[in-house]
Amino acid sequence: MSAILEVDDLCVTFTSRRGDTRAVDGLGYVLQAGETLGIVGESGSGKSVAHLAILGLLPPNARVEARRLAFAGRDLLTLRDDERRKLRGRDMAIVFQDPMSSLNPLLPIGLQLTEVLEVHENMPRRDARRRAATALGDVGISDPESRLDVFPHEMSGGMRQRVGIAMALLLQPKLLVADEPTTALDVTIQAQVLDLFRDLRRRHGTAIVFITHSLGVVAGTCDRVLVLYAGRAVEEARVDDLFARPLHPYTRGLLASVPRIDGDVTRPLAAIPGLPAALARSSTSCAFAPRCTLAEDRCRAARPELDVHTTATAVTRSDAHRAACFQAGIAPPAEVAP
Amino acid sequence: MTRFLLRRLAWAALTVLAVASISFVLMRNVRGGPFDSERRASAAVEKNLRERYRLDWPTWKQFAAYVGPFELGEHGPAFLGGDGTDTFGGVLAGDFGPSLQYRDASVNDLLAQSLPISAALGFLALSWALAVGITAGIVSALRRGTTLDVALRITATTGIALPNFAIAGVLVLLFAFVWPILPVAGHGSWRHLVLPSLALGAPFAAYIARLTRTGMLEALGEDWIRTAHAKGLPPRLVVTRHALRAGIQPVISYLGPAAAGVLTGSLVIERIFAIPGTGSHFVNSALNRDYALAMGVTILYTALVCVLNLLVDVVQASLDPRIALEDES
Amino acid sequence: MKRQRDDAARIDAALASPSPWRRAWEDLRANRPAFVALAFLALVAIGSLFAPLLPLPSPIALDLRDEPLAPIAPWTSFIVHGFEPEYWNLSAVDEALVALRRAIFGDLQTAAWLGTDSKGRDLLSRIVWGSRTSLAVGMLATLTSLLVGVTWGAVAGLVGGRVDQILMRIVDALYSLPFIFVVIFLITVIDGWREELAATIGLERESIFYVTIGLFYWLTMARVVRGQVLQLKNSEFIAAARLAGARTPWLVRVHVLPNVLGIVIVYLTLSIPSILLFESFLSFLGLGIEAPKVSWGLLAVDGADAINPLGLDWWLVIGPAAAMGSVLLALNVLGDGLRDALDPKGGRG
Amino acid sequence: MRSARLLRRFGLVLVPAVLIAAAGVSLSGASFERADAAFCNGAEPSSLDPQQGTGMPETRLVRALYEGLVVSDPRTGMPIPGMAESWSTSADGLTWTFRIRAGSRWTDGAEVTAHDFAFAWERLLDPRTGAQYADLLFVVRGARAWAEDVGEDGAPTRTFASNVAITALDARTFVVGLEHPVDHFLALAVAAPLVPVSRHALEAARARWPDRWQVEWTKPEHSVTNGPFRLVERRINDRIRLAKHEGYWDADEVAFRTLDVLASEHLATNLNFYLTGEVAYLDEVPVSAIPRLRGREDYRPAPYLGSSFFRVNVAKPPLDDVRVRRALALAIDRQEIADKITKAGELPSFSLVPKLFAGWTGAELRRSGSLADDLDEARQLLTEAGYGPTRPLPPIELHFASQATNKDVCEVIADFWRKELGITARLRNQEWKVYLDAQRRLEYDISRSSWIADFADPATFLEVFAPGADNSRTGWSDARYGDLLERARRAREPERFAILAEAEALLLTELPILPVYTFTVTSLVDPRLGGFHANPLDDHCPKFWYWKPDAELAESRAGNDPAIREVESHGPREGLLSPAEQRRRASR
Repeated sequence: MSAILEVDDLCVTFTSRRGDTRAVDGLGYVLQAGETLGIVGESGSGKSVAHLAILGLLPPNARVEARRLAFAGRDLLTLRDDERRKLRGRDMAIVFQDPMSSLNPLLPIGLQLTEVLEVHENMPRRDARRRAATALGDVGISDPESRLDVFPHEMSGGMRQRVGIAMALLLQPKLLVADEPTTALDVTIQAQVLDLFRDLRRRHGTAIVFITHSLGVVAGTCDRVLVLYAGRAVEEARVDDLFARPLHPYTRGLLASVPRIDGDVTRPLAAIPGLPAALARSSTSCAFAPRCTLAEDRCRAARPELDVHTTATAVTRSDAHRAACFQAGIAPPAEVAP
Repeated sequence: MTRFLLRRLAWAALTVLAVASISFVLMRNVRGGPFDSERRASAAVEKNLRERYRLDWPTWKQFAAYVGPFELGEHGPAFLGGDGTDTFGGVLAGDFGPSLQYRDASVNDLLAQSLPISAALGFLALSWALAVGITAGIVSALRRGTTLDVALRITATTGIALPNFAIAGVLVLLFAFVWPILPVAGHGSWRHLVLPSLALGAPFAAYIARLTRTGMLEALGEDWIRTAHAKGLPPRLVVTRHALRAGIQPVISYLGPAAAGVLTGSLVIERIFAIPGTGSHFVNSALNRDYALAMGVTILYTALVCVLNLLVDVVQASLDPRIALEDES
Repeated sequence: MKRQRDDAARIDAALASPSPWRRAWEDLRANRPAFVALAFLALVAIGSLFAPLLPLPSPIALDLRDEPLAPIAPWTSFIVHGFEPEYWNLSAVDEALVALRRAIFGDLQTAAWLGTDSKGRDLLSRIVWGSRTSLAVGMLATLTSLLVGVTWGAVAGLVGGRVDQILMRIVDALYSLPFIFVVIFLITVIDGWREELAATIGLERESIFYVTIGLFYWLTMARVVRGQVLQLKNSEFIAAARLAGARTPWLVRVHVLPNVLGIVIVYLTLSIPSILLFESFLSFLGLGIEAPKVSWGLLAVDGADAINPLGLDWWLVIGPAAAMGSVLLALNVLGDGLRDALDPKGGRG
Repeated sequence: MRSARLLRRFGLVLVPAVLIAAAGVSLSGASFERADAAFCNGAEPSSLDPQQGTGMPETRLVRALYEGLVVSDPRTGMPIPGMAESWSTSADGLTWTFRIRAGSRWTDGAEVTAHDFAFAWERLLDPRTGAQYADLLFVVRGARAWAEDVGEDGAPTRTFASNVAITALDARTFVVGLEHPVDHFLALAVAAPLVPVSRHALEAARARWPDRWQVEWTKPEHSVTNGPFRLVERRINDRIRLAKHEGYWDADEVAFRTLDVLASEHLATNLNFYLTGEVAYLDEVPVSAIPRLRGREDYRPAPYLGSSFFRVNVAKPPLDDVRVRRALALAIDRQEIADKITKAGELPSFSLVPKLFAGWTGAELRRSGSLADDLDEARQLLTEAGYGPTRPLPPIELHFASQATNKDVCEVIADFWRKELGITARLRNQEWKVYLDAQRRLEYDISRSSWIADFADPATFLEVFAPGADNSRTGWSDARYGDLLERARRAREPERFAILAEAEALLLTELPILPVYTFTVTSLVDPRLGGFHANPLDDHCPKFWYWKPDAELAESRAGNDPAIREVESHGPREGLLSPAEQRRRASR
């Protein structure tokens, strides 16, 4: 299958009066068509910024560099702005986290949907409204025709998120980035929205990048997972491998802090000591070292690379189980077919 | 909606009545009278003049007669059933009475002749100020921090800093003497309104540019602008349809006071360009203690301010659905 | 272990976020143009306050001439003799400053760098002394429009309903009061008890004049703030705060005001010029400050008369306009700097 | 909610639509084709009713629209026949009989008769008209008593005809009886308020609009006038368009077919109007422009029957001491003010009455020669009055209305007194009406004032300070002065001038006023405008105006002093003459 998205050594640096901050520090992964990749990490780990960079939605004071950034084979870095703009909304789409502020409060929902169709397909107004109505129907909104003239503040959070999703899927994009789509929703709505994503993958084979800080969500929806810490990938693996045998101490800490339904309610929840690494990165030592229980001198002396620690059965590059930690405790990295 | 309009018009009427009554009493307690002049007339003449304009009546009675022809009897104009011996039918009958300064003109004539001219001048000044101001505001918001932004801001500041009579002087010098393409002053065709509306509009253009710039910066910072970009909309559409609609809000709420300001601003401009607008009546009626004309202008001005503010609220609501016109609370 | 302490210290430093005001101050200092503007304004304020100390000719000393004297290049004649301490009745402090100035400079004074008006009065000196009146007027009116205007608008916008209606209709009413009558009325009332007022509470005509201007200048601010608050009113954080039991005064002070600050600052820097011009308009009508005192507005009025096709005494216009213009430009730049510095979203890119 | 959404959509459209409509309305029908000539008339006239006029703007319009018994000759200023083709006075000088010209018509075609004059003069005297200049006719026998004997309703109690010696014997004979002989009665008769009004037109207007006739009868469509021009259109604060009145007896001598009278008070704007050829004549230029206008052929400053002085509140110490008043009167550098402040070459004046009347010498403030000597005498007087370094003179307040030149003059004088006499003089400006009210209530120390002549005779100035006169406002009431004026009223020339001079001498020793200078009119007149001559009353009837053709312009320029700078004229090169003048020049 062709790779939808190839990201290699992506770095994003914000320049401001108070000095430069590197939000994303060498992120790399490959996403196949129809595959759902989970991106997990605490807030401030750069998971959203990275994907805003991929879509080209960062403010002017952001500097984006990468060895390779390609979408369906086309190199995004050298693409002209208007060419890249045509991709957005048609082939690449994004659903934002906060439904309250991601819809224009001054315009009715219908217009915010039909304008995508008019811009990309210059579809006449009446057909666009019908397509928008069906899209709303697809995301489970009842009586969609009458919703078109409604304003965002007249809808609930859940409804608005559904509109956001419908808006992203209007033109069946090849890639959908979902930036914590369920965080702002309560659990029941969350489940319905996750069903939408699963149904979406089944019907249209859309490649989805699912950004979240909830491991529970990842378990239910993603094929593979990438764990981010302080702007870098620290572990990448298939969902089952990650939950079965977490290699990186940070991942283990994350998994341990998830309360289990059958867990012992008397014991306090395990939490990772210290605070999440602020934007001030260091390129000479493992960023997790200050909080890592296994940290040794070599962790502070050099920065571990994302090496493969896979068992013999691993076949393709995307199935490999990688971790960026000297203490991963698995045999030295084996050669892997591309 | 109509309930909202009715309520607002009721409030407007109340405001006009309040302002009218305060002004009515205020004027009569200001030192100096309408018939004071360097060369005083005889006592008998002065007595007659005061009676002609009912200044000898007690103030409350004057106000009652001013507002409406209540005792129709022997007073009140013919068309309202009076025997016509009374020169004036009261504001409710649409008659603002005779002017005290211009003895052979009624306030209705004075206002009828002057208002459309001031309105035209004000409209031209405001419309070019809006057009230039909004575009400059958007450009300097989008090109924030570039030399263009700084240049626009500096010109905007000079537009504010220079008094409009200084701007008028310079404009006259340039376009009536150095390149004599426009008349120096006076009133006749649209060409007579070009320079005055430029001079009158300059400070407002600068204001609007500054307010638009700030409004746009705030709007462009919103999350839903990022959504608009994420949808692949062309930048121009993102700015006009999405950002501008929110960014224009401070300008809209400024429009009400701006329109009222244009009227007062025109006092100076109408004097410099010899334009027969309401501005000169505003000042001269006060200086001449022409109570009738001053009341006429004040009531007109109050009504105008109320209507303009109503329009602004309506426009603001039509731009931002979240602002409910019917105040439920 | 030392390395670990350094790392921890570095991260702690990054984490310890300074209070918003201190961060704003640092931001402002980092923003060079805004800081230059602030410095310039401080300089003008000091110059205006210590005007009697500066070796300037008296602003009202007459040297009757047929035509105004054109500006002289400073390097041709820098300092000349012939200073006569001619002023209107100054306050005790100013008298002391004048005495100090004579001790330091004797009868030296600056030459007519900016030229003179048709009555031979030095333009530079009149601009500096004029700044006292104009800045005082600007300050008072700004203060009034800040205190009264912002709160009035915020409360009206927030509470809405009947209160909003009443407050806004009062604003409409005040807007349309014939301000000329009110000003004449106030001035004549004060003139009536001129001696007693000056003697008892030292409230002479000039301060009433400032109050009158202040009376008119918070109205537009109230309307603009109300417009903004209406927008904010439906946002979630206000609803949340209200839910948490916050009463209106608290809402206004903590939630609404910081959010409205951007527009308020911009609007303030815009309204100061029109206040100065309103003052000149009143002086033009003879209702303003008393002769022979001077203000920028008055200088602008005299200057405007100087533009006539026969001959251009350009400095009479450029002088006051440049003075007013530079102060207003500084205010605008500072206003923008403040707006960005205080903007919680960290000043967009 | 449906209508709310509709309104929301139209809200944006509503605002511009309303404003565009307003703009359209105002500009419709606003344009005019250019008049043959135009002139700036200053403020908008307060009334076109000749009897209610007060200031110069009204007078200039009355000169164009109406014509009285006599008019002043444009060149000499002496009274020449107007509606009255001839007149005679009785031996005792008490009765004047005027012969009204036949064939001169109102603009509605009716003949002008003596009855119109009687009607107009009665109207002037009748307090119900509200005429400010009613006192012009108080020289007529019985007029004052009739006008002041007023009932409860403000109307005169007695009938006019039987009490006032103003009668129209028949359509062409108009007889006026006087209280006492008045040699300058003709100078009085020239005054604008004494022009006739059409009795039949005004009475018809009163019948047609019982309550609105005041406003209707002077409107262009109803206006009935008898002067060289008639009213075509009036736009308040803009312009009044006049056209030649063909029914006027001397229409043949009138050159301009159309004439515009512009209403604009801003001097700089008026100057711009003139410099771009919009107007042919301007009666006042901004003081700041004077230095650059000097020496131009069209800049013609001329002395004017107006006197500028300070009123002194004689009731308020220290000004109640005549020595203090005299000291202040002496300590004024009048030449400096004329040269450097008013700049129009005003004549420094040491008397109240300008020295512009034929045969009038009048009196002067007693002075000892140069300004320095006067200052010494002033200081000496102050010490005599008991003031000096030990007991300084209390601060004096210079009170003035806020016109620019007033402020400058007061600043200069205050500065001069501070330097020369060590007096602290404070300045207090007040808005015009408040200033007048303060003067009337004597709430001032020294107040900047002026007086313009109502008619060409010294009495108009001196009567102002008669004991009990409304306009005195100085608190000075001197019986001797009153007797002198009474005797002068009865006297005939030449004793009358002598008595008036004696009165002025008394005034200038008691000094309720501090004379400063005589007014100068700073007019700008297009070099091609013919028939325009300077005169002390600045009284110019547009009847005599015409455009000089090139030949005549060159000829009149030849006579100029070579130093005079020629300027571009905006008048038509071929000139515009009255039909009669064209015939005369053709025959020559």
